[in-house]
Amino acid sequence: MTIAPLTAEPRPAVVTPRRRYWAGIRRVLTRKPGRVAGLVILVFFTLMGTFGPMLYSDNLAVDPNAVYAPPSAEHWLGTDFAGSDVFQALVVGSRYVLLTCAIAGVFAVGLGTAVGLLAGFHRGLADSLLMRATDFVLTIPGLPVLVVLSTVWAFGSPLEMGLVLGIVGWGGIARAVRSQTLSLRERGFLEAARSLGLSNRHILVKELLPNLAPYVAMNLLLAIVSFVEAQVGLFFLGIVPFTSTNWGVMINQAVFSGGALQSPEALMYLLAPLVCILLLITGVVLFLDAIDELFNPRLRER
Amino acid sequence: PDSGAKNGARGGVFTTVDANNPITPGAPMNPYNANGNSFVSFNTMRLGWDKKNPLNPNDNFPGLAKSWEMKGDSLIVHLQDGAKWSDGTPVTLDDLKLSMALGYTQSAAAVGARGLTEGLNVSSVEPAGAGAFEFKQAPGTKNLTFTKQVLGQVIVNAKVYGHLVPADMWDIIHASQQVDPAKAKDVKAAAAKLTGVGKQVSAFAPQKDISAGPFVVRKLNPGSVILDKNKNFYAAKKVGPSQVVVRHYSGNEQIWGFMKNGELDAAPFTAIPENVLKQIESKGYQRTESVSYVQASLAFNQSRAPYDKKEVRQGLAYLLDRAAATKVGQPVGGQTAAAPTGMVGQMTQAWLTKDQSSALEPYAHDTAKAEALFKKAGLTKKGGKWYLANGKQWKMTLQTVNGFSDWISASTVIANQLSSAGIDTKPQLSADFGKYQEDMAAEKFDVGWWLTAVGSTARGDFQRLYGESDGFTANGDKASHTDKKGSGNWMHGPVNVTVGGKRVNPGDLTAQLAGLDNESAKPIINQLAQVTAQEVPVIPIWDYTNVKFYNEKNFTNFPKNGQDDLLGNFPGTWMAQGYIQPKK
Amino acid sequence: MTHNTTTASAEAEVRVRDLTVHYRIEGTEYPAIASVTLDLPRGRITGLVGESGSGKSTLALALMNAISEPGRVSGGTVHVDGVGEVTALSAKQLRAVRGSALGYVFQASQNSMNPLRTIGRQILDLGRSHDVKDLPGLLHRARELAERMGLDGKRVLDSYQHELSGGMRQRLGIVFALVLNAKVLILDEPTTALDVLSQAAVLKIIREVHEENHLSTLIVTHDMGVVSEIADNLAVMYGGRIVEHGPALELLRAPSHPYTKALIRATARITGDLASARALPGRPPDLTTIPKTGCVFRERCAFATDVCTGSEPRLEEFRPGHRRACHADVALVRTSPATPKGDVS
Amino acid sequence: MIEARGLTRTYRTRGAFTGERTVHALRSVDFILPKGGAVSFIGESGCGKTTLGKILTGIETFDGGELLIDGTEVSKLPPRKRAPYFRRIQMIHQDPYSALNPTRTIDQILGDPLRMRARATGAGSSGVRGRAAELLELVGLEPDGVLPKYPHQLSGGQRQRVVIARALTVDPEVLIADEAVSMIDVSLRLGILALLHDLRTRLGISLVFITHDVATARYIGAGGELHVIYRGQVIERGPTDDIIQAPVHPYTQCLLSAVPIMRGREEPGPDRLEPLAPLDEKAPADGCLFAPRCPFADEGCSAARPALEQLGNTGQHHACFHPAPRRVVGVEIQPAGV
Amino acid sequence: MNVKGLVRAVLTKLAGGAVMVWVVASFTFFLVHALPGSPGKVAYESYLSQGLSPDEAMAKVAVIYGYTSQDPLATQYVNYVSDLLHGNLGLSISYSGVPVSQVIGNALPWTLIPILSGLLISFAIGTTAGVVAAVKRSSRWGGALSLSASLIAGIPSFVLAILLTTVFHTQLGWLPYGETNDPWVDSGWSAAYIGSVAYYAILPVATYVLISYGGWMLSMRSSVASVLGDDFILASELRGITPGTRLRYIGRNAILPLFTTLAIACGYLFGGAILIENAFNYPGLGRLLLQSIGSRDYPLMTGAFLIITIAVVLANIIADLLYSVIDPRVRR
Ligand SMILES: Nc1ncnc2c1ncn2[C@@H]1O[C@H](COP(=O)(O)OP(=O)(O)OP(=O)(O)O)[C@@H](O)[C@H]1O
Ligand SMILES: Nc1ncnc2c1ncn2[C@@H]1O[C@H](COP(=O)(O)OP(=O)(O)OP(=O)(O)O)[C@@H](O)[C@H]1O
Ligand SMILES: [Mg+2]
Ligand SMILES: [Mg+2]
Repeated sequence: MTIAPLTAEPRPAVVTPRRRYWAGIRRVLTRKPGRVAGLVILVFFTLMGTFGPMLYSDNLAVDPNAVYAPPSAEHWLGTDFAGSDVFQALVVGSRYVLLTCAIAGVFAVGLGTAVGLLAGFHRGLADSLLMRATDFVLTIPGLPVLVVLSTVWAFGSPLEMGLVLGIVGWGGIARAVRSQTLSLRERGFLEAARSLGLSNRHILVKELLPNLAPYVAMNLLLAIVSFVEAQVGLFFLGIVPFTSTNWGVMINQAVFSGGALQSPEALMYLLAPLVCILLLITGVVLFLDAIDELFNPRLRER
Repeated sequence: PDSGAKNGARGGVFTTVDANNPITPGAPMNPYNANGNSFVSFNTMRLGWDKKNPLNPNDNFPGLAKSWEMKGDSLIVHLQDGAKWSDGTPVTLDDLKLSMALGYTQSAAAVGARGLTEGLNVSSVEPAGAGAFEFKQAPGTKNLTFTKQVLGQVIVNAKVYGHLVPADMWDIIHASQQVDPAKAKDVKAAAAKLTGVGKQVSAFAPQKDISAGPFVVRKLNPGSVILDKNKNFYAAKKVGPSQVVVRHYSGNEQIWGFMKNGELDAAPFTAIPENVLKQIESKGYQRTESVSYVQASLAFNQSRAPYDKKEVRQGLAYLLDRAAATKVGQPVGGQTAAAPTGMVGQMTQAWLTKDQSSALEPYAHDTAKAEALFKKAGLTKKGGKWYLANGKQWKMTLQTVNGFSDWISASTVIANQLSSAGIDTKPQLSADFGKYQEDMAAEKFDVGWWLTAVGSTARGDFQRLYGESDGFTANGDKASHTDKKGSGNWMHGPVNVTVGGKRVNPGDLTAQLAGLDNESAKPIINQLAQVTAQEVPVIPIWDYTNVKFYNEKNFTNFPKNGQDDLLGNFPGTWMAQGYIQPKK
Repeated sequence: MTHNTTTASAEAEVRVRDLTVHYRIEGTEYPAIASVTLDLPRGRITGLVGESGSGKSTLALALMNAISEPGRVSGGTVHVDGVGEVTALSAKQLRAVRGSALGYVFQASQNSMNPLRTIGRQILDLGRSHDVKDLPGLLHRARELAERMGLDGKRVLDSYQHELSGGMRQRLGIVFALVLNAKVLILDEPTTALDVLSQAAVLKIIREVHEENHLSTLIVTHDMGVVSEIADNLAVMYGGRIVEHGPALELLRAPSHPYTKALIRATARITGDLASARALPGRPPDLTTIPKTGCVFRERCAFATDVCTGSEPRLEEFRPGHRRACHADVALVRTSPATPKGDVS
Repeated sequence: MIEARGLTRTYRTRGAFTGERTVHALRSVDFILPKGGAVSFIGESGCGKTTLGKILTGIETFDGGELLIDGTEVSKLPPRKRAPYFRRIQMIHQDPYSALNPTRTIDQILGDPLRMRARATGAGSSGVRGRAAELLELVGLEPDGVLPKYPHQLSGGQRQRVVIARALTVDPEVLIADEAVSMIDVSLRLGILALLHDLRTRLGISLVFITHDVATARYIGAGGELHVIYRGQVIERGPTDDIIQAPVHPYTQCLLSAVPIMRGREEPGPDRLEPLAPLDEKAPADGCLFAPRCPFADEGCSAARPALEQLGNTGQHHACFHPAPRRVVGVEIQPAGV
Repeated sequence: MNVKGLVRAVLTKLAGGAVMVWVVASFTFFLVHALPGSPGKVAYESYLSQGLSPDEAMAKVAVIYGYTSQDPLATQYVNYVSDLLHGNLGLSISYSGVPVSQVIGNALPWTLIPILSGLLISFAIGTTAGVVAAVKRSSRWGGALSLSASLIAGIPSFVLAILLTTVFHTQLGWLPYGETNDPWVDSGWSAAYIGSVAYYAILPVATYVLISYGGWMLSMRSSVASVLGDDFILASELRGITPGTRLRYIGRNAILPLFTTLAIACGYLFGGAILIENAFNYPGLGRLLLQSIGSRDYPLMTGAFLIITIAVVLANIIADLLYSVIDPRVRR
């Protein structure tokens, strides 16, 4: 018996993979108007957080004679308790919130993914130890501990705040990644990779990680929503010492010293950061819709 | 269905919030509990009510005591005719004795050993004729405020609290009152025993309220307490409202909300922004103002450059526009502070003569003077920025505390003023007061906010400046001084200062105030004010004002501006004197 | 019960006429089955074979009028005796017909029972859904049926799905389909996930209950061996068309369509010359790649000519009871040893 | 060369809230796989076939017996030393859908092990792409079309070919095919079977073929040995064709009887048996494992467990007290009327 | 189900849980004691800022000092652990000597009432909406439902609390705020009292429900979507099972995985919803904890943390158990 070349495949037009990859991503992002909107919002805030604060000095101009002024051509969103421009405060304050979320997100995802991957992949003792650590992180009550931590350790900079949020917030991701890893582990391609003798690093990074990416990304975005809530919440509660203007501080000031709930004058001051938070989260949620397709080549192509 | 709406229906329900005793859900109904649900002047009664008269600490409104007088070392107190408990039984010697004893287990135990110059120093209570009782001072006592101490004690019912104290209670008290240094050990042991009793007392939760005050607790909710008028109160006829509702609050903004809805008949001061004030006033609330013996200041760590130079501190005092800061920080409850004297404005006026006070530098806002002083201190100005003598740029971090929203707001303005004058300033916040104090004691800050001029006594005021935080510890009328790190001295002011050509030690001067009558105290107070104005250990930004709101929708006849002694007291005290009558 | 399987003129219980089903993919509709005409005679087992994606399941579902989004029946009719036009029934009537007159059996490994309810309760649910008054009687009948299939009736009715093996589940699937006295039984790949032993047992049972209940049975599979063992008639599907349809024995012995012939040759057998087996060239078309004009099989066909590109062959009877859709000569196809296109060995 | 001596694997499972359960997945399995040879294992579902395959590729461990690869007992080696042995044994997975990483292109899927191999052998990685193309051609795929694609863009048959090509990247000496064609469309199966057979003859790669489908085993195992497993135990073994034509163990006979007859082309064998009752979970403690289902069992069968014995001086071995050759498979008939 | 195996499994899990509780409790103990500042000093300054004279403030603070342990931290830890083993949570500092267990017990109902009922309501609403969204997912309406749920779920809880309060209390005056019940109604198991508690709980419960139902809905939606793809659903359709019964099939199968989440959520509930309780001035555990942190009430803090920890650990165990009870595939 001889081998018959069984196929006469039609030759497809050769397109470079890279071009196709980006075209696929573009297609995914533009498939629904919501995603475009989400992306635009996120890009807008990123730009605002990156370049906005460069436009204004840290100490915004104050004007004791124009406290809680209504919106005007000069002050687009009115002024705050010290007569500073609310719009400027909003721009200056965006950096802290965004940077914190970014740092916390990177940290939580990094740690959570690493722990979940290693635990799921190695099983045995390493798994037990890592999962106990994860259980520990999941068991400690997050917000209360944050409150305590913020008192022990002043989170002056977004870096510190982000790190702490990340430290408290990686457990969920680790658990999700682990259970996903466990199920992927039984898949043929992983068994194949192992019996081919590919290194563990290769397996973890090249084989597992891309398959986990949608889960990680999904969890990351969910985590970001909770980070926004936690951090702005801490400022709102007035627990975290704030060094500079940020949205949480603005809400806190508006409610607790501006009387925004009682008086319409300070309402702008309250609403401006609230709307920004809502907008940011809307952007995240709308963008979330595209994540699955972004990471899955099969969905990406359709 | 808010309780305000019930006012009309039930007639005479007086609704308020109690700033000193916010309701603490779950805490016992016990005046000795630090968070207890007991309401001073309503169901928590005293013999008298301190008028906070700076010139006479013993000046009181009558409470359960109709009148009193010092006879030698003893205070003779005449109880009100018909001083009764809400269960109808009269207030007896037992009640008074027990209340004094309980007082010891609380505050006196902690301060009793301080040479008997302060605190409660009663060594016995005895009957002195019909309705009169004699409160004897402990031997060797030099307490000028004995009357105030006795009258200020909470009077509780012996039937309710009696079982908490041991039979030999007074022996223990006497043991704790010995001044002989050889007996220090016994004193300590006795104090410990008293503390032990105190623990039980403070944790004790009476099931039912028995009050000698105008009201008695009917019902305690997590969100409010309802007090019924005490029919057996000695002045029940004068008391207008038939019920009092004290509402719980946990933040100022809540009180604003209550008032905005017209739910309160009277409310104490809270930091209020002007826009909210407008809203509240449009609801018919009126405002009374009286003196409040607290001041918000910026304090310096005088061991740190450039604040180690008094010229720099003086210069800053000139540079700061305190009025602008007040306008943003405390527009309603504050008054721009005058010169730094260590006391609030009214106290300064009371204790210093016109000449004396006008001789003090008022530090009116004056940039030119400030720059001159800075230059004199060796600072230089280049390109609009100030540089220190060592060539580094002058950057200031202004430390503030979370939750003190007025300080935070004012800091923004101050930072702005200083920055535009060439001193780069950034406000920075501590997480809470605990953290702030600890960091302050650990000398982590150069400049920070500090409450000064606390209380109506000059000694209390100056102790804030020349006491523990400046390294001074009073022993009798002398003070020892330490500069050690970690000793609590974070101000590091000079030990000896030359004022008016005289070298004085402000710590010693402050300690001396303890045992002096008004006339002998005045020159010392003047000296201390001079020291303060010259050295500027703190820059006062504003004097707090004691603001109260009232609404005449349901009741009339509230105390008015000018009645500072009344306004500084509690609504129950007013009612016992016939204020607050239902609207006809 | 005796049934003469050789009756030539068995009446058709189910008559499918010009049935067409379209699926919408990315906004475009593609025919998954096109103009299918097929009779399921009473008392006969009709086998439906074809490669993956040829439209077998779609046809089976269409018989129940159960094509769901994004698909739809876009033309033709299905007539079932005693029920009427299935394609014209209202949703309510349709529900009443399904499970009672028309029984449907799923592939074994896929789980066709609610994992949270015991089998017995699900039988009761079925009874209630079809307004059966005598529920205990229904249970009794289910138990009997199960026992007929070699199961422990009582135990099985008290079990959850996960407590049963694939073969047992498959038999229970048949119980579900028959317990309400269905006359038409449709089995979609009933043995695909089973091993040989279970497969043989299930096939035997199907044959038995089919005969006992005098059913019209359609059995869908992609396995020539399975269908040859059990079917009386055979329909071969390719690209959504029935390309050959006739008596099983004749069709297997002498296939008249190039596709049927190639399919039989491509089946791994336990007997015969190893070397004579040949895989089909190319790959089965999927919906979007089915040629729009001409013969759907022509690209893989050894007999293709220019005619095949231009016009689509119609399914025509070339012999009583045997139909095919091919332009090539019957005799040529049957006798030619020609290898399929692309097979150069 | 692989030699297994008494391979045994027992699973003990304990659910979170359930009692312990012991499963004998493999009971003392012996076999020898010579270079370029082929061994097939057949048996019904759950008999331990996959477990054996996994043990042979080093993914699963065994708890009894010995596994010798080129004469070396691998289980005694430390993990690092073990790897090179197992690298020479590669697995072809049953399910070509899950056997390929959906997020990677075929280029990457083949490139990674090739690069690793190139590094190991000291060759540069410049030849990787060429080698990948070569391998794809070897398995009958057109490299330029396939390399840039993702797995989902390929058909089942194409995927299985890629899986085989991937196994070949590390120059294996043995391929384990666990139900390697059962998920592939009928019309394409034969192509894969032919490919595997060809690899064996052309490249001298040994094959272990694991299936429940005797017909496919016949295509690959031609010239090799066929082992019939029942509940973890090999109950019959011998040259593939001999066993198919004349099985002696009743279980083998049942299994072969169950293969459907292609009517019109075959007729049932004369001794064909009826389908078996479903597998009963409870195994007899020490009798013949098959006794409860065996149509020929007597009391003796449930008293002792038969061991594997040679049948006369043929190559066939069986574990049965009542061996009797029966012809059960279909018999081909010549197409008559055409 | 194997009873002996079950008992052993439960005991093993409880033992593991106890270890976890110990680890977390020790962690929080040391964390809490690392807080700067002392209860007395904090209280003193806060009394001063309230306008009390130094004497009065000192008198009040003296009581608090009496409850502040001066022992070294290690000794305090040993005492704490041994007290715990005796079921004693210690005495609160800021409540000057009231047992911590009593303080927590007082606050507990005010967490459980709004949050537990909020949790259950949001679970009910969320899962129902999830079914609708999944069944109608291809329609515009289903998509809008999902999107709105994710958006609302993304709003920080306190933000929503502020908005609701502003609208329904401040502006419209329809709903009460800041109290737990009508002070004039006597507490007890009377209809009036319960009604009043319910009425006053509307805003906090509504806030909780709004922010959390979206999460349930989204999980339920994806769960239903995967169940809808299960063959038994198609099978039941082809068997002519009534739509009602089929919906029940779908619902039951889809809700299974959510039950464990619900059980665990019940555990976290003991932490109170700090932000919501605070925004509504509701005297539950969350606010208690916050207060105790502010006043450096170490025993109260560790006690509150301990309760949360125990609840979460227990909830996890119960979730495990529950799953094996309600899912026949897990129980054997
Ligand atoms: N829901 C659907 N949406 C889009 N296309 C579908 C859908 N269901 C089936 N198809 C397509 O319709 C065609 C016929 O499918 P069908 O399931 O009937 O094939 P089959 O012959 O049963 O195949 P198999 O042997 O794989 O089960 C296939 O090309 C398939 O991709
Ligand atoms: N990891 C494991 N833990 C516990 N039991 C297992 C495990 N793997 C396999 N088994 C059990 O071992 C026995 C043999 O399993 P194996 O997968 O080898 O069977 P198989 O012959 O490949 O079956 P199939 O034909 O269904 O694939 C089965 O009863 C199975 O339940
Ligand atoms: Mg199908
Ligand atoms: Mg297997």
